[in-house]
Parts: sequence; structure tokens; C-alpha cells
Amino acid sequence: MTRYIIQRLIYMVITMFLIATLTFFLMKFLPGTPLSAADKLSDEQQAVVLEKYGLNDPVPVQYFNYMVNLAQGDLGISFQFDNREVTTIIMERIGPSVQLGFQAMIIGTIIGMLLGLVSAIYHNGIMDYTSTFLAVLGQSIPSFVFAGLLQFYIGVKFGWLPVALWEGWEYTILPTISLAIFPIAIAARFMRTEMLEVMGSDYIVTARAKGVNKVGVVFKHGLRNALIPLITVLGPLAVGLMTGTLVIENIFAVPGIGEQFVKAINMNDFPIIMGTTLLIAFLFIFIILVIDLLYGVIDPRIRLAEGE
Amino acid sequence: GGSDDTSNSTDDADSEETTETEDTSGEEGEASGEQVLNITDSAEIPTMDASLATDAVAFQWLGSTTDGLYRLGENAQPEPGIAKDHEVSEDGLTWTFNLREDAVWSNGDPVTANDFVYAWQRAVNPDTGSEYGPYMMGGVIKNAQAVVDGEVPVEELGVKADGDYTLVVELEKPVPYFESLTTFGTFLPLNQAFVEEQGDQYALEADTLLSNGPFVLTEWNHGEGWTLEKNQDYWDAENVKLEQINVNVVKETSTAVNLYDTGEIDRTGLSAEFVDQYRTSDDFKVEEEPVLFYLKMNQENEVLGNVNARKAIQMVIDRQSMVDVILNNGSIPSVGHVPQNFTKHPETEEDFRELNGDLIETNVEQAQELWATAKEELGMDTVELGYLGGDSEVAMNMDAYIKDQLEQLEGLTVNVQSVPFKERLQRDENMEYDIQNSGWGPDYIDPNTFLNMFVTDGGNNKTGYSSEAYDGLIEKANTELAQEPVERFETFLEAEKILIQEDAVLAPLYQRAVAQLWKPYVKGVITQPMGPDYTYKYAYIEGK
Amino acid sequence: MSQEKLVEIKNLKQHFKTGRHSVVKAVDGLNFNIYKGETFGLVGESGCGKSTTGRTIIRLYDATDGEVIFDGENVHGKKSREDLKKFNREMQMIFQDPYASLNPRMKVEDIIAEGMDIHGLAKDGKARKAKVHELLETVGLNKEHANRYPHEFSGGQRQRIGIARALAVDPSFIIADEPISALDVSIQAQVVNLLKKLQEEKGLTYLFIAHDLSMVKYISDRIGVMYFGKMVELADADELYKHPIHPYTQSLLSAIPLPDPDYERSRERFTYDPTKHDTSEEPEFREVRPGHFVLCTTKEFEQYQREHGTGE
Amino acid sequence: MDNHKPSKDLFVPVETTETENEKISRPSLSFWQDSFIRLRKNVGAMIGLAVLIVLGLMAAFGPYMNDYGQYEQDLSRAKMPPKIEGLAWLGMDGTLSDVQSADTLEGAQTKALMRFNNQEEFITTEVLNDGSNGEQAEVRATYDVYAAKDMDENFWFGTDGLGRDQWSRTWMGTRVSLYIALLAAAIDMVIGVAYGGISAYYGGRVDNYMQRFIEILVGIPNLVLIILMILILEPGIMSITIALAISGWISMARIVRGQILKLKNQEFVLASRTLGAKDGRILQRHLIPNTLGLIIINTMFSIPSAIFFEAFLSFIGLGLPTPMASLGTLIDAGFDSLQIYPHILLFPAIIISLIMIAFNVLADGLRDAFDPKMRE
Amino acid sequence: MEKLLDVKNLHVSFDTYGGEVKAVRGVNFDVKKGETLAIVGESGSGKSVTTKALMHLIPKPPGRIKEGEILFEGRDLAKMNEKQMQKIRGKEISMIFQDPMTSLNPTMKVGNQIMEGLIKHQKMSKPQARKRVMELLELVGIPDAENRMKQYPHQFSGGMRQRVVVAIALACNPKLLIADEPTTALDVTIQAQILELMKDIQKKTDSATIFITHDLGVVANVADRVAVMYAGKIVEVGTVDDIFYNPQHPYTWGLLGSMPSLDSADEELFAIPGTPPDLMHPPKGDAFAARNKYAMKIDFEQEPPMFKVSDSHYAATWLLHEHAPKIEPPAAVKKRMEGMANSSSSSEGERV
Ligand SMILES: Nc1ncnc2c1ncn2[C@@H]1O[C@H](COP(=O)(O)OP(=O)(O)OP(=O)(O)O)[C@@H](O)[C@H]1O
Ligand SMILES: Nc1ncnc2c1ncn2[C@@H]1O[C@H](COP(=O)(O)OP(=O)(O)OP(=O)(O)O)[C@@H](O)[C@H]1O
Ligand SMILES: [Mg+2]
Ligand SMILES: [Mg+2]
Repeated sequence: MTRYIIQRLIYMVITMFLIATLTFFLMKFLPGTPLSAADKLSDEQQAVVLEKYGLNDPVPVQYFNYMVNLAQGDLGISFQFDNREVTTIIMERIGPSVQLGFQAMIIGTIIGMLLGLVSAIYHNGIMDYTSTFLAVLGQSIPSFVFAGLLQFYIGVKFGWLPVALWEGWEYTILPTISLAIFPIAIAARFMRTEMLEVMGSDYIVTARAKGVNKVGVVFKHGLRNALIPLITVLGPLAVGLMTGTLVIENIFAVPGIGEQFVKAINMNDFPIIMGTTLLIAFLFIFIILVIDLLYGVIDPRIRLAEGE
Repeated sequence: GGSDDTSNSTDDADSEETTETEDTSGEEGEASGEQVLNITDSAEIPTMDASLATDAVAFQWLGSTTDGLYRLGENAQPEPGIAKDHEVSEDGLTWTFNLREDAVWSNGDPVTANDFVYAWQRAVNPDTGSEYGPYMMGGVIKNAQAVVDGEVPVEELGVKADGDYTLVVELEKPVPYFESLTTFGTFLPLNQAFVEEQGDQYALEADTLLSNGPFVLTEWNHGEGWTLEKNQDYWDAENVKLEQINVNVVKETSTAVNLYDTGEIDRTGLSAEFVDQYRTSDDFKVEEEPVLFYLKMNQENEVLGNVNARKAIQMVIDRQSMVDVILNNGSIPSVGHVPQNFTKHPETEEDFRELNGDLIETNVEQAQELWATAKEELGMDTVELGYLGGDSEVAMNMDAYIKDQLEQLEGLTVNVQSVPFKERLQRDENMEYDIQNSGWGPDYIDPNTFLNMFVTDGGNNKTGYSSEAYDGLIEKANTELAQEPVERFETFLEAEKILIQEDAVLAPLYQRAVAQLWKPYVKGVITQPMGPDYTYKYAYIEGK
Repeated sequence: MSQEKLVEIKNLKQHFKTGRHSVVKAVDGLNFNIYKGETFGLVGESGCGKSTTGRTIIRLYDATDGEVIFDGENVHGKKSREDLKKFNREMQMIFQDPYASLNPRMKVEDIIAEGMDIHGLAKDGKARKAKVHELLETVGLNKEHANRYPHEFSGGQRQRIGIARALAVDPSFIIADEPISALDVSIQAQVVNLLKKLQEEKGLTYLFIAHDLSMVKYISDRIGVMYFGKMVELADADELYKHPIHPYTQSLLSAIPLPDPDYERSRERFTYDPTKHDTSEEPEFREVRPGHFVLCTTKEFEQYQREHGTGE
Repeated sequence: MDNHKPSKDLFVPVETTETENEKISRPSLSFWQDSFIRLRKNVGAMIGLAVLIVLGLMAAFGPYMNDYGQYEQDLSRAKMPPKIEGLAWLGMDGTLSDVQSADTLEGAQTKALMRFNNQEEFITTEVLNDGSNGEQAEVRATYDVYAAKDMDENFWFGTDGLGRDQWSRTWMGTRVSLYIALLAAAIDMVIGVAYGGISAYYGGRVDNYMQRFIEILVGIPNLVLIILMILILEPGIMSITIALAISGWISMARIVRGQILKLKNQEFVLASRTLGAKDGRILQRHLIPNTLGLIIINTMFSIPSAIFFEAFLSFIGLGLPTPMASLGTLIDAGFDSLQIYPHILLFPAIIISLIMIAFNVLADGLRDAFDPKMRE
Repeated sequence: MEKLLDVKNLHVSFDTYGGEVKAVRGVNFDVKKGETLAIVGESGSGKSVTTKALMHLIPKPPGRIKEGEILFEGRDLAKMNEKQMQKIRGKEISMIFQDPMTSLNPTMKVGNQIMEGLIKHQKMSKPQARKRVMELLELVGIPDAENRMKQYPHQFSGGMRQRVVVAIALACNPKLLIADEPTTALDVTIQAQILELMKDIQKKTDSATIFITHDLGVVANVADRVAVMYAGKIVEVGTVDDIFYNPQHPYTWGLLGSMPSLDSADEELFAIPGTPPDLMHPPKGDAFAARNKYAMKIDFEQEPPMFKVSDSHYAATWLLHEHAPKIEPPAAVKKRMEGMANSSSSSEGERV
């Protein structure tokens, strides 16, 4: 087990290295310089400023420097926020995104799973159709439309919850709900499919033959077995949500990383793009590892050592 | 600063606002209730380091926390800041500023002439990596360009402290608008000891920066918002009524409007759709800005090299409908390249715009004729042009509209290219475009800030336009006539005619205004045509 | 039945790596011959390596060690594609699970003709169709079945389709890996009868793998008993049933329930205890009675000879 | 048990022929026919299919059903509300209405009129609250836009901010969105299926490297790739499609891989191998067809992602070039006027939802139809 | 002996897209206390559906019990609702399924799976239940129960898993045990062990068993009485000796004839030709007629009633009718019949 994890961690480092390299060179194709006032400066003046960021060195040298710094945990300084450390900026911004993403995932998974379970239990019944319809609807309405409606009705019209901003726990509710719609839809649909599959298997009949009631069968026997495909899709989705969603962050004025990232791309803020990319990539790979480990926890048959 | 950003949402970061202030600004009212102002800004403060600042948000909050030599007051008139007054030498090259002695930094240090010397030297020092330092000071302050180019040491910069409270500035050439220039963020003083002590960390957090102005930045949650509190040690503290300003970063107009409706914030910008909804509201205000939008045409393009083609393009666009329907925010059609209500004739006090009148008009028939002539001259039947558009929501509608308008010209096909902001800058820089939607706001209050853009090889020209006559007029205005305000002003009038009427270098579109909602209890906020958008020094809350 | 060897299996080994350090010795040193025209039965409990043996012989797995000599040529040394193709035509396999062994999304015609397509045996579409129809009739189905899909057939019919598929390339040797275990008793008989009929008509040679000893006994000429990857006993079918020598074979035989209540009431089951063997030396495969080989040590060999004698 | 005496002459043996015995009493159906029958009996799926066909037809012909072009601008008729003769009760009566409140009734009246530029002759006002009870006075003004603009023809879905006919634009947008969805899904299906199939089929080291490559691809944010694409290819449908295809197939590849890992040791695959089939044949004829159900389902999941991804690109200004429209850009454009001109958002939003729901229901039906377990 | 279970005229159907599948079409049988009834018949003949219907375990929809009574100790199970059935399942009637690999929950510890029923039905506390689980595991011959109960199914071999399944079924001392092909998936040696185990336990607990299989060898081993099913009906029922030594129904002949005996010579096996009928459209008359070598005209027109062969032996075939011609059963079957020790009844039956 430990051995396996160590092996995976080594893979992780290699993958991260490759991603860093690839992104670094891709970024060199991005047009323009990070200067915000490029149009105002003469070429000589621009060169002077670029020198400050080391952007006048040949690309391989820049790459080498970046990698050396990266190895020391130094992601460099941002271009758009003069002199501010990328690490600091990401740290400031990741918090709200992770919190929202996490809350949305938890809510999304729980509600989605319940909807899916209801669907599976009352297969082809009115409850099934209702919950499937809700799930599909959740999947089809763009989240920003939903967010806009929530903000207007819950926030402005009824005044039940804060409209936007980031000043306390109650401020997270609306964005969380808006974000949770998609995971709810996905979880519900996967749960339904898997649960139907599981409910048809022999061990469920065995459990029923023991006299276990329907709820017991579903929760004690069905759930865990239906979970594997669910976490497979929800894992990457969680990373997606936790690393920020520009649209929701903008609508609710959440100081998250998604907005930051898009802006960095627009502003050619290479260090931030790199830093965020590495963070997202790390989270992705890490989540995949966690999921693989979770498989083993959920399903004792899956032994990790045999993974490869 | 100049604004190439056509994304003209009402609370855009790059925007500059006009001298027009709302009705409350003039009267002296009685402050009552809690003196707290809640507002939003459209972006995080990129930096609080005056040397490095480049955008409106930074200048806004630098301006609120720091006094320079002068600060813009009502009607865009410079009023004393750290400088009590100044003298200008005969030749207009030496400016001597007398500083007040009661100004202190928020760490207790007095504000001295050396703080300016240090700040200005730092701004042009190549090691600092300032973008605006070279731009604002180069060619203005003696040796600034040479320092930037590394030819002379920074100490040679034409700014010296004569004792603690006298600042002597030497210029390269007479600069009639230098006084208004000193209100600009790049010229703000820095406390040398403090800055050097903080090193890399300077101005990164609320506690690594100093203020000497009306407010102190007390809390700074990057990306989320920040809080300013009244500076009790401010030399003019008695005129500052506001105790606190809370700023939150909000990007979506609809979000800001919703916040406004629930009373969370005291001001919001409105997009066209919301204007319809709030036009009848008592809180509804429109503020005109001296920011111009226009089509830039690349004369290296065969077709656009033809003056008749350019004139046709100028004429074919219906500007009135554009501002009424698409923008719907009080913007006005633009008919020249100097905004209205920006500069006045030094003697007659007549507005520049009024004097020069409409340099273009919309006339589709005439445009068609001109276009036909152009096609004949070029020997072409059909023409295809690329159109480098903006990338924001309003810009999309605008681009679609302009495409539609231009295509009224027979045989013209316009291909809209939406590219990311930086890519647009890059293409402009390399002149890889045919037609481009551009905008520009003033850096100082003088027609020169608009008109000198299009001199041959000017850093912002990028149209391939080159005219000896035009270059000559601008050159003359800035040298010979520097000390002759009236002739100088008239020279600019003439230059604008050449630029727009004769040579049709640009197709003016509109002069921007912003539609806003202001809570009626907010009083005394002054809006500015350049530098910080708003002056909150005299703001107060009454009757909340 | 001739004594001409069709397949010789020499010291065949197939080890699977299941982890970094763990290896499953599914087949561990098998030696036996299959004569032309005979049916060689292979029995043993689940997991003893019967399927692996069959699959290794037909090269679905590459052998870890050992040789499979088919018609005088070493199958496992073969390299060229052409040689392999020839070999693929000569040797065919029938699989255990009639449901899993037919692609549910192919028509019966295409399933049966796949081998012909691969080897280019049919000149044109017509010839292909004709051959498929002929094969269908051979296995007791009819023409109209060609256009159907596997799910429309019963298990027995499916297994017959599987047989037709194997026959399509005119093989001389067929490995039948538990072809009847998944079938209903009444259908088993259909398939077994068909296999016997085909053997008579086409002179086929079978390797018949099963764990149901009564069927194996019925169809096979000679039977090999496997235990944990090794052959423990090999003899003529009747001989093996009458004189099982190795204790494992004895236990296997005693475990088969027969459809005879009286017999069942009196049947005594004999349990095999592998620890009771003599461990003084590596056991070897020795001929205890004529044509009857048993895996044993010298000591055991003597004991077996004493108990079971050479004569009748 | 029936007690009547059967007649004696019935007790004669009859010959039963072999062929009769082997007769299959079920009608002969191909796999596809069989699946299609099941699909046809699935009411939901058929409704989904019908909706898609109708939407497809509307996308094809809708824009030509009236005289307005999708790009035809006329600022004088901007933001017209929808009007369909006979559907007034649905609110599609070509009027706008708004409630204004003020301290006095007159104030409210004035404001209500001012709201619609004081075009009194076309405004009907209705007093909701005369303010006599100490509350704010409220007046609802209803403005007949069509009368005011002297418009004879009707805009069925209204017009947008540039006076373009929303009906035409919506169907043109549907066209683009359907195209993006289908094409992106197709490319993603092709690449994903091939990638997953090869990775799983060859297994071992090939699989290991191919999976690591996916990890790397996943690690690089889409946005960076897309911006690069857009710079190389100019923004437009092509670059969006390619951008989607760069990374959209990953989940498909994963799923196909999982399935093929399971399938490749199935006996029918082994059987094909013993016949000497080459890898290509096995993949094409045996493995991929048996993954079809899953592929369909997953494709249905990638269609909404594709549509939303396009909308997202539009949101950040990297979508279709002006003045083209997709449902995504239309919804995005309508979002800002959600509260006051809801019709601009409403129709595209309804259609996008319809598309998604229809695809989903159809996919469910298809999955059921292809599921061997659904077979009796 | 007292009847524990009495099934009368049971009909079960499935509503599928294709139409109604009449899987069980009027089945009558009974099980007495302490006896073992084997149900044989080919695949798809309705054995599983019949027994699952007893416990309301057929999937609903599409399945439903159309008519019939299931009297268990006098109570009609067919009329019970899900709640009531939950009290019967596992406690009074329990079930063992065919495949030990799939009938255990892979993600639940073995001990917990056994414990579940105990806690539910016997209201035992956890420690009590744990103790009982250990007893049960020992009873079914799994050593080291203490540790084994904490393991997961995949850590058990096939035979051991099936023992666990048996232990689950036995947990609450049911009065009736239904074993649906409990050994089909196992190899002969393990099959023998499980069969011995089941017989052993039955002796100890005196429960009745319904044993489903299509392996006649197994039937001969375990059964007291045998019911032969074909196409949703019971076509012959009798004691194990009746069925093996004096079979009357041609289908039973076919079943017996298709088993090679160890000493049989090289003669061809008797195979039942053709395939079972489509239960969506069951044929008129005798469902077996189409595959019956001895079919008569009447077989295609009228359904045969149950003819009584002896007090314990009944068969539904027109061959037993007085008018039917004398038929020689196939050689293999005849050999059996000859070898039968005490054949008393004639091959001609009376109608009941
Ligand atoms: N591909 C493989 N990888 C690892 N182990 C394998 C593989 N195939 C078979 N084995 C192992 O080899 C052993 C022999 O398996 P094999 O399938 O040959 O048995 P068998 O005698 O055919 O059994 P059964 O009667 O159940 O079919 C088993 O322990 C099995 O787990
Ligand atoms: N869920 C279902 N839907 C439709 N038909 C079904 C269903 N379950 C069983 N049947 C049908 O009922 C009939 C009887 O099936 P059953 O499982 O009882 O057979 P069996 O005798 O147990 O066969 P086996 O020996 O294969 O287990 C079959 O024709 C089968 O197709
Ligand atoms: Mg096997
Ligand atoms: Mg069954």
C-alpha cells in the first residue's frame, strides 16, 4: 500500500514536471507581452521593463530558471499585480473557490444521490420521472441563468439571503446552490443508472431474501456498490468546481481563483497562469490518486498493488 | 491614461471621467448620520505603488490616500496639495514648488521635497520597471528620457530638493499643462526611508504602505475588497467628513444593481438594459466623460490608404442611433478627436468642440458616392476588410452594428475578429489589422493628449498616417507656441480639422458617458476627467 | 484409432504474474500426446489449469516454457504470419460459455464466416453463403438461422454455432473447453452427440476439457487428470474409471453424483488429502499399468504396483 | 382438470420432423431492428426524438419562415417584445409593462408614463395602489410597442438590442448549437473511442503511457489551449470545434478503455483470435460495437458540455465572431436584460433546455434499447 | 406427514415489451415437514420463477403473480404485502442461490451479512449475533470463524462462499429452505461437500427443503420427492424412486436418457431435440408435443391432465391414457426401469 502510494507519487512528480514544461512552452506562444501599457512605450522602454521580468532571456534560459525556482517552491511574481508573489495570490484566491466548490460538491452529491436513489427505488414511477426531469433540467439550464434568477428572487425580491459579496457564511449559500445544480444533476443520473444496475444483482436478491426491507437493501447493500462509477465522475468535477468557476464567481462577486485565472490569461500574466495551471493539474492528479485509493476503501476487491 | 479598451461597460477599469459633476458636488451640505460610503469597484487594485500603477483602479485609490503637489478639485481645477503654490521661470522650463510644512506621512514622518525627488527618480529608473514613469516624464522632465535609456544616472533627472520644502523641477521644454500633470498618480511622493525599508514588500499589503492623503488604506483583502478610513493626521483633515469607505470588487453590472437595490452599496453603473429600467428613478445620473471612441483605419491597407474610402467609412455610420439604442447611457455622437467639455479657448472660454463644430456628418448617399470613387480609383469591385473588435458584451453588439453599418457601402464585406485583449494590443502594435475599434482617455487636460497621438511614428499612431502639415502643427503647438495659449489652442483646432476632416484618419464614433445610480444621501463626490475617477475628499453622507 | 501423434506437449509451463512478486503456476510442466483421431479428455477441479492448458496450446497465451508440437512442427516457435495462419486453420477451439463466446452484435452468418473471411476461404459472397448454410446443416441448424443474431438462440443452439465457427476453417484438431458445462443436461446430449458425429465424419481429433467426469468418460478415448497445474494420472477412459490409482482421481470419481437413487444412497465419498503423499523425492510420471500413467514417487510407484498390479 | 373424454382416434402417433423442431417461434429480427422496436416502444425516447426532429427542422427552415434576416438590423425596432396573433394570452401580445411607484399617485403616474418615453397614446395605466393607505402609490403602465412603432408585422420572438428578429436568430443559433454539439460530439467520439480502445486493447506499457498522457492533457487548462487555438485559427466555429476536440474526448476515452478492458478477455474475442484475426479487426468488429451503448450515453453527456462550453467561451469573449449567434451567445446576451426584456433570454433558454432534455431522454431510451439485459 | 407448503394453481407472468411471458402456468405441489422436494427441468422451465414467487422476490414490474394460492402453514403468502413478507423471508423461509460468486455483497464483511437476518428477525444484540455467526460458520464447516467473519467475500474460495450463503439461509432456523441450483456453479468435489453439508444440516434442524437443479445426479442424491417441470408446468411428480425407476413422462425419459452412466457403452445419448416453447405464446395442447418422439394427435390439441400412476406418483402425459398405444421407453430408460428393485405399478395410470 505505502509502496503503491510512493510509486504513484513518483508518477505524479513526473507528470507535474511534464505539465509544467508543456504549459511553459505553450505560454510562449501566447501573443503579446505582459505589459499593461505596451502601446504607450517605445520599444526600448518595453525592453527595459521586460528585462525586469527576465523575459528578454532566451526561452530555454527562462525555462531553466523557472524550473529551478519551481523546484524550490518559488512560483515567481505576478505581472499584473506588481511584485506580488504568485504563491500568495493563489493562496488568497483559492480559499473561497475551494470552499464553494467543496460545499457545492457535498450538497450536490447528497441531493443528487438522494434523487437518484428515489428514481431507482420507484423505477418508472412518477417519482422517477420527476426526479429524472429535475436532473435533466439542472443539466440543461446554464448555471449563470440559474444564478441570476436566484440572486434576483432570493436576494432582491424576497431578501432572504445576501445578494452577493463575500462576507460570511450566509454569503456562500446562493453561489453554493448555483454551483451545486450541475453536480446534483450528474450525481442523480449516475446514481439512478448504477443503482438500477446494482438492484438487479444477485446479492440484492439475497439481501431481500433475508427479509431486509427496501430502505435497508438500498442503503446497506446498494449504495456502496453503486458508488464507484459515481466517484469516478464526481472526482474530476469536484476539482473543476473547486478550482473556480468564472461565471458564478463574477455573478456573486466571490474573490475566487476562476476569475483570477481568466484575467491572468487575458493579461498574459504568465507566472499566475503557470501557477494556477500547476495547482489545478496537481489537484486533478491528486484527486485521481485519492479516487483510486477510495476505490479500494469502497470495494475491498480492488487491490491497489494490482492496479498496473 | 490612454484607453485602447473598447469595452466600455460603465464602471470600466480603464475609464476616465469628465469634469461634469453631479449636482451635489458644489454645495456645502451638513454631514449627518454614519459617515460610511459603500461602493464597488470593477477590479482588484493591481498595485498601490505609485511608480508601478498603470490603471484607473490603482490611480483611484492612490489618489484617495496620497496627496501629490496638486490634486484635481472641482471643475477639474488643480488645487493645492502638498504644494502651497509654485513659480514658473520666464522660459517655462523651471518650475519651483513651495511645499506645505504641516503634511505628514501616516508613520509620522513629514512630507518633504525629497519625497518627490525620490519618487520621480524611482519612476524613471530602469531598475524599477515602471511603465508610466518613462511615458509620463519622458520628454517632459529634463533628462528623463536619458535616464530611462540608461545614458545618464538617475541623479541627473531634472528634479531637485531645495531644502525640505522647496522642490525645483526642470523641464525639457515648456509644458503648459504641467500643473495638471502633477496631479497624476505617477507624480505622487514616496517616503524614501519607508519604501527602502519595505523593499520588495512595499505596497503589497495595507501595512506596507504609507499615506499622506485624506484616507488611509486600513484593510486590503485582495480580490475581495478593501477599506479606507479617514486619515486623522491629514493636513486638511477638517475638510474630510467621510469616516470610512468600503469597497467591494463586483464585476457584473447586474450584481451591482442588485446590491444597490438592496441598499448594500451607494452607487452602481448601469448598462443599456438597466437604463431603460431605471431611467425614471430619482437616483439616476448620467455623467459625461472625455473618453472618445473611434475607428482606427490602417492606411497600409490598400483600400484604407484611400482617403475617399476612409471618408466614406466616416460618413456611413449612424452615430445617433448607436448612442441612443446600443449604448443608451447618455453617450453622445463624436464628431472630432477632442471631446466636448474638455478644454476651453483661453480667452473666449468657448469649448473646443463648439469652436471646431462637427467635422463629420452622417450621410449615406454621399458616403456611397465617395466609396464608389474610391473603388474606381482602386480599380476594385468588392472589398473585404477585417474588423478587430472588442471582447466585452457591449462591444459585441457594437461590433455587429458597425459591421452592419459599414456593409451599407456597396461591395464591402466586413469580417469581425474577436480576439483576447492582449492579442488586440499586439495586433495594434504590429499594425496587423484593417479597421479597429479604439478608445482614448486623456492623460492631462490639454488637446495635446488626444492630438499628438497621430504624429508620424507616434507610439499610439499605428495607422500608418503621416502628414507633414499635421506633424508641423503639433510640433509648433508644443514648442514655439508653448507659452502662447491662444495661438496654441487655435493650432490644435486646425490640426483636428486636418486629422478628421481632410485626411479622415479616424472615423469618430462616440464620446462616452456613464449612466449610474447614486443614493441621494451621498453628497460631495467630485468626478474627474483624468487620474482618479472620483474625489472622495469632500464627500459626506446626509439624510441616510 | 491410429497411434500417430498429432499433438505432443512437452514440459509445457504457463506462469502468470499476478503481482510484483507473486506468480500463479497455472500449468507447471505438462507432458502428454494426443493421437490422431482420438478424443483426449482433460479433467480436474476448477482452477487446476485445464483452460490454461488449452489456451496455451492454441497460443492464446505464450507459453512460459515447453513446446507444443503439432503435426511435427513446434507451434510456439512459429514466427511468420503465414505459418501462424496455417496453424490457426488447423487448430480450433470451442468455448465454455455459449453466451459469452458469440458476439451479440454479429449475425450468425458473419460469426461462422469470420474464419473464412480471415483466411480468404470463400471465393465470393455466394460461396461464402453456401458454405455457411452447409455448416449450419452440419451442426443441425438450418439456413434461415444464418440471418439471425445470437440472442435469438438457445444455449445448445449457440454452442452449435460455436462449433460451426470452429469447423468453418476445416481444422483437424479441436480444443473443446468445457463445451457443455454451461448447458442444460438435455441439451448437453445434443452437443455431445454432434461432436461424436463430426469426429466420425471428419476424422477430427479433440482435446475435451470438462469437470463433469461422466460426460468425459462417455466421449473420451483417453483421459488425463490434472491437479494444481500438473497431470497426476493418464489412462484409457475405461481403465481410469475401473482402476483409478492416484488418490486424487479416486476422490474425484467418488464425488460424482449419479442419476441413480439407490447408488447414491450407498455412495461413499473419498476425500483427497494432498499431505498424505510421500515427500521423500520429486514425484515423476510413471507407467503403473500398461498405458496407465500416474504421478508418483518411487515408493508410491511400488505401492501402486502392488495394489493395482500389472495384470487385469 | 378438464374431464371430458378425448376421442380415441386422437391417440395416433404423429411424425415430428427435425426442421420443425428447430423452428424458432420468434420472428426474425436483426439486432438493430430489435433495438429499434424497443426504442419505439419507449414513449419518452420517441418524444425526445420527435422534439429533436422538430427542432432540427425549425433550425433548418425556421429562419425562412418570416421575412427578417438574422443579421438584419434596425435600431428603431430594437427590443420589441414578442407578438404572435392569437397567443396574447401567453403574454405574447407585443406589450411591455412595468410598475412604478412614488409617494403620490400623480408621481407614480408621471413616472409610469416617463418609463415609456411619455408616449401617452400607446400607454394604458392601471392604478394598483393609490397610496391612500400610507404606502407608496403604484401604477402599472402597459405600453403597446407595436402600435407605438407603427409596426404592422409581428416579431414572433421579439427583437434584440439591435432590432434583429429573435425568431430568425434563435433558429440560426439552434443551427449553430446543434452543429457544435453534434460535430464536437462526433469528433470526441471518434478520438475518444479510438484512444480508449487502443489503450485498453494493447494494455501494459502502451496503456500506461497513454493514460499518463491523458493525465497531462487534463492537467493543462482548456482555456490556455483554446486561446492558442483561437490565435492560430482565428475565432470561429472551426477553432471552437477543434478546441473541443482537443480535450473533450478524455472522459470518453476513459470509459471506452474501462469497457474494453472488460471485453477483451471475453470468449468471443478469444474465438476471433484463435481464428487468426488481426488486432484491427478485433477492435472494429468485436470490441467497439459492444461498447456502443456506453458510447451513446457518454456522447449524450458531452453534448451539453459542448454547448455550454461554447456559451462559456462566448461569455469570456472568445466565442463565435460577431454577428453570428449560437444559443449560448443568445442566452448570454439576454442575461443582462433578464429582468426587463426577459424574452431575449427566454426563447433561446427554452430551446436549449428542450434540446438537452430531448437528447437525454433519447439517450436513456437508446441505452435501454441496446442493453442486453432489457431483452427477454 | 403434515403439509408445510401447499402451492395451488400458481400462475406467474411477466409483462414485457414483446407481450406477456407466462413463465409459470398453473403449478401445484406441496412440501411436507422435513422432506426434500427436488424440482428439475430444463433451463427456462420456470423453476426459479416458481420459487421466487413464493417469496415475492420476482421483480415487480414486470413480474406478477396472476393467480393461485401459496399456503404456508395455512397462511396464503400470495395475498401478503411486502411488509408481511419481510417477516417471513429469512425467518420462516430462506433461500440459497446458484452462484456463490455473485450472491454475496462484495463490499460487506461476511460476518455482517450473516448477522443482518439475526438482528432483524431474532432481535439479537450485536454480541449475541456475533456469537451465533461463529456457531453458524462452524456448522457449515468454516474454521477460524472469529477471523473469517471479518473478511470480505472475495477472500473466500467458491466453496466457502457457498457455505456462507448456506449459513445466511440457516441463520434464523427457517422452516423451509429453498435452494435454487446451489451447486451448479461449483465443481464436483465441492458440490459433493455442499450437498453433504445440506443434508447434514437438514437432519439436524428438521427443516423442509425445495431443491432446484437440473442435474439428475444431484437429485438422486438429495431428494425424497421429485417434481419435473416443463414450460411452466409440473409434468411429473413422485418419489425419487418413482421418477428414476419408473418414469412415465416422455420429457422425464429424455432427461434421464441424456445422462450417460459410467458403465454405458458407446451408444448415442438420447437427446431431447429442439428447443423449449416460447412462453409468450405457449402452444396448444401438450407443450412438450413438438419435441416428443411419441407425440400423438391429441398432444397437439388438448392439454393432458395429471394421471395418477401411484399414490405418490403422477404424470401429465396422454401416454398414460387408456386409449394410448403402448410405448416402449428408450433403451437407456428401460434399462433403469428394469433395474428397479420394487416396481409395482403398471405403466398405465388412472386419471385423477
Ligand atoms: N490471465 C491470467 N492471469 C493470472 N492468472 C490466471 C490467468 N488465467 C488463469 N489464471 C489462474 O490460473 C489458474 C488456472 O486457471 P484455469 O482457468 O486454467 O483453470 P480451469 O482448470 O480451467 O478452471 P475452471 O474449471 O474453473 O475453468 C487459476 O488459479 C487462475 O486463477
Ligand atoms: N424478469 C423477467 N422478465 C421476463 N421474463 C422472465 C423474467 N424472469 C424470468 N423470465 C422468464 O420466465 C421463464 C422461466 O424462467 P426461470 O428463471 O424460472 O427458469 P429456470 O427454470 O429457473 O431456468 P434455469 O435452469 O436456467 O435457472 C423463462 O422463460 C424466462 O425467460
Ligand atoms: Mg476453465
Ligand atoms: Mg433458475
